[in-house]
Amino acid sequence: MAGRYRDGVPVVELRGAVALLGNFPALAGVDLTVESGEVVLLRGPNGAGKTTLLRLCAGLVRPESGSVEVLGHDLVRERRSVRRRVALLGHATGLYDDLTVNQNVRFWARAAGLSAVEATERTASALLRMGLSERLLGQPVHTLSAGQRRRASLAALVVRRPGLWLLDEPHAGLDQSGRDVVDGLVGDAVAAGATVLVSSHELERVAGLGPRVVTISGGVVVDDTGPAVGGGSRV
Amino acid sequence: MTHLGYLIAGWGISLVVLGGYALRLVRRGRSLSAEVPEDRRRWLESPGTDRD
Amino acid sequence: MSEVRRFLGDAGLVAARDLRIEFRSRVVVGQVVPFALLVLVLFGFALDADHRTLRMFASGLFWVAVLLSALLAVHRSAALELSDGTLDALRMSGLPPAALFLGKATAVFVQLMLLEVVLLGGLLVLYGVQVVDPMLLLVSGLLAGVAVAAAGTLYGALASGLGVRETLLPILLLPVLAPVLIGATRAFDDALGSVAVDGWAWTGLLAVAALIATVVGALAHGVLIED
Amino acid sequence: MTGLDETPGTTGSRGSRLLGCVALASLGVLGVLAFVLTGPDVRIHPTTGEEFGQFDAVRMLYLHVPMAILMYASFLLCAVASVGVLVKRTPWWDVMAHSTAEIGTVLCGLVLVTGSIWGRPVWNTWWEWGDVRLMTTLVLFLLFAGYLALRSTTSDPRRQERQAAVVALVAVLDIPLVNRSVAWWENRTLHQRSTLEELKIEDLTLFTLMFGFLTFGLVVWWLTLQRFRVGWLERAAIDHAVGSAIAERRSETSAVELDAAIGVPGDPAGEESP
Repeated sequence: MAGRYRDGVPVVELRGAVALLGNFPALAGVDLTVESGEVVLLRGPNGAGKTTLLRLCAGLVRPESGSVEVLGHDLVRERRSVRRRVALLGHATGLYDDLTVNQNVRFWARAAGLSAVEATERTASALLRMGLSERLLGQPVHTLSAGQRRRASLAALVVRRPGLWLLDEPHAGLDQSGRDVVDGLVGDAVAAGATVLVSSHELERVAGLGPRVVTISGGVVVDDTGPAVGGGSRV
Repeated sequence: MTHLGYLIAGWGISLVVLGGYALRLVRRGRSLSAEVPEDRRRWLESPGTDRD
Repeated sequence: MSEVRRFLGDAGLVAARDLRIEFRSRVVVGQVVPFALLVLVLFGFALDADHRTLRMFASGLFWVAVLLSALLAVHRSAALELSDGTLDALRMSGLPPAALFLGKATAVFVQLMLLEVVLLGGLLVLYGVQVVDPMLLLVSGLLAGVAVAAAGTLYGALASGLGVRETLLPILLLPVLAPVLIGATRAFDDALGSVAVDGWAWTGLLAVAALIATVVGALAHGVLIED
Repeated sequence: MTGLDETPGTTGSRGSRLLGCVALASLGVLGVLAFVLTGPDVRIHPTTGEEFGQFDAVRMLYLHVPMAILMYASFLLCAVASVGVLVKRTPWWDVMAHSTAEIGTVLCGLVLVTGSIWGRPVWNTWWEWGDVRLMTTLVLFLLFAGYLALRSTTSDPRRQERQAAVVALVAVLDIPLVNRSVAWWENRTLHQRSTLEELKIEDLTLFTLMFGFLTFGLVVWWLTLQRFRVGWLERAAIDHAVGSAIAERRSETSAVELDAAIGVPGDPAGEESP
């Protein structure tokens, strides 16, 4: 079962969070609260700070100031322990070009601490769920298309059954069937009690995933349609 | 005075290099001080304070 | 006890991955080992190749060739993590950094051993050396290999963690390996009978260097790959 | 000139200027001691009776030996500060580590130069591979040249505080290994006993050496103080720039909030790239 977080305590709580990209203040004071089981759509132009926000929640970026709490971990004090329970899909695939799809996903499963048997079993089911044909599994990743690579990297995250999903523009470069797979993945995650943050600079692509839309611009949250109780998206 | 040439070279190079380095430091200090008027005093802070 | 077994398992997992990548891509076997042999040949040209001088300098030339080749192997190992966001994925995976270090260092070590064996063949054939003390040769070759692999992986991690240009790797790594170069050369001088010196004492120094490099590398790895 | 302790616009302070003057004065006195008051090193050979020794070259030691000792002191300070960086994440230690490393490397270069110049007449070679101290100093110079190369790869020191600390600690850890390997290694070439023991130490030579150490101690202290302040100002300048960038980014956004609030779709004031 996915890490169903204790009710009441929000999965993500940012208060005045500031984070830098080099010397540039990508996040200039973000306030955001996400409850367990929610699907939050992050909207905003390029350079608004969406990617940095996701990386901040994943514990990969050092908060300059403000408070950052994810899954009960205070990321200002210690950033490594939360990572194991979080899945971050970035623009890069996180796959080794020279290894096959199977070898890659299986490595990430074992790296997440699964036993050999568990890893094999979950790798197979994850790759099936991502709609990758049998023929591709034995091929080295560098022979795959961008869309196939995206599905393989998603599979490498599915095997970890994380409590929090952070998807950075997951639909970019995917065909319609690819997009259906991603939407299905979000559905599975919510069904398993996980929390999902999805970012995209085109709202219509993610609109169907969930009611709550948070708009980010200039490194701060400029609009938030509020938790599920709020109305439809306000575009 | 034997080896005078070597002595002048040795002492000369050392003093010139140290002098040049000191000059560079003072000049860099001066240009940086201009950029940061109000924080300047904090360089004498005791080592323990945690400013992070 | 299971904690240690788990840790070694993680290290083995990373080592197996790096070696599998090498097996499939053949970068070290196909490019670095030929480079090492080429260095031996270039030394031959440079020292106008009469057997007596080559035999006298054989161990020094051998280890300079190993060090230069190690730079390429370490750079390749570090570049793996810069390729496509895999460093972030490794940080997210929860693998203990020390296990990550031991795994990558082991993979580099295995490649260096292969390199040393091939280069030794080059010495025997091209330079016509005779091995007087094979055990000393083996032990010092192994220990020096551990020291080079460990120190190399440490600085490789630093380069990939900061994403700095790889031209920084030689200036950081080679001065630290000066004692290893001296020790290994001296040990091989004794093993090849070219200089009357106590090779086993030098092997002791190599062991100390290998131990320090491995311990410091493992402890520092977490710091090095975090930016 | 306000009565303030710091003159605005420079890293100078009353304390540092006093220190600077004292250092310069003692340098002058050292010069007189080293070149005028002390005599050359001339010894009579017990059997052949002819003169031998370093003659006036010995005057170089009043410069070379103090700088060598202070070089090691600087690198040791750098190691301590690097441990401080790894243990406590305060910027003070990082600025101290960087400052002492830079000054240590300058001193190291000068020790190599003066050592080589001094070696030319005494050992009639510019470089004596057999001398343990010279060789150790050379490798030490290369180690910290690497450290400074790493430091110069980025303008923002905060991004690589801990990595640089690891490099400094590995360099310092490597010194005993280098020293031992060079010492064992050079027993194949001629062995050079430490020049200090050879020297016939009468009181004035010893006094000049000690005074030299004191003088260069003051010089290095002044340099470290200035370099620390420059390092601190660099960080303060970056913090200042980041602070104003954050403020500017926030003010720029409030204009956007109005647009978002009244439902104006599309991108705010143009695309910013990070």
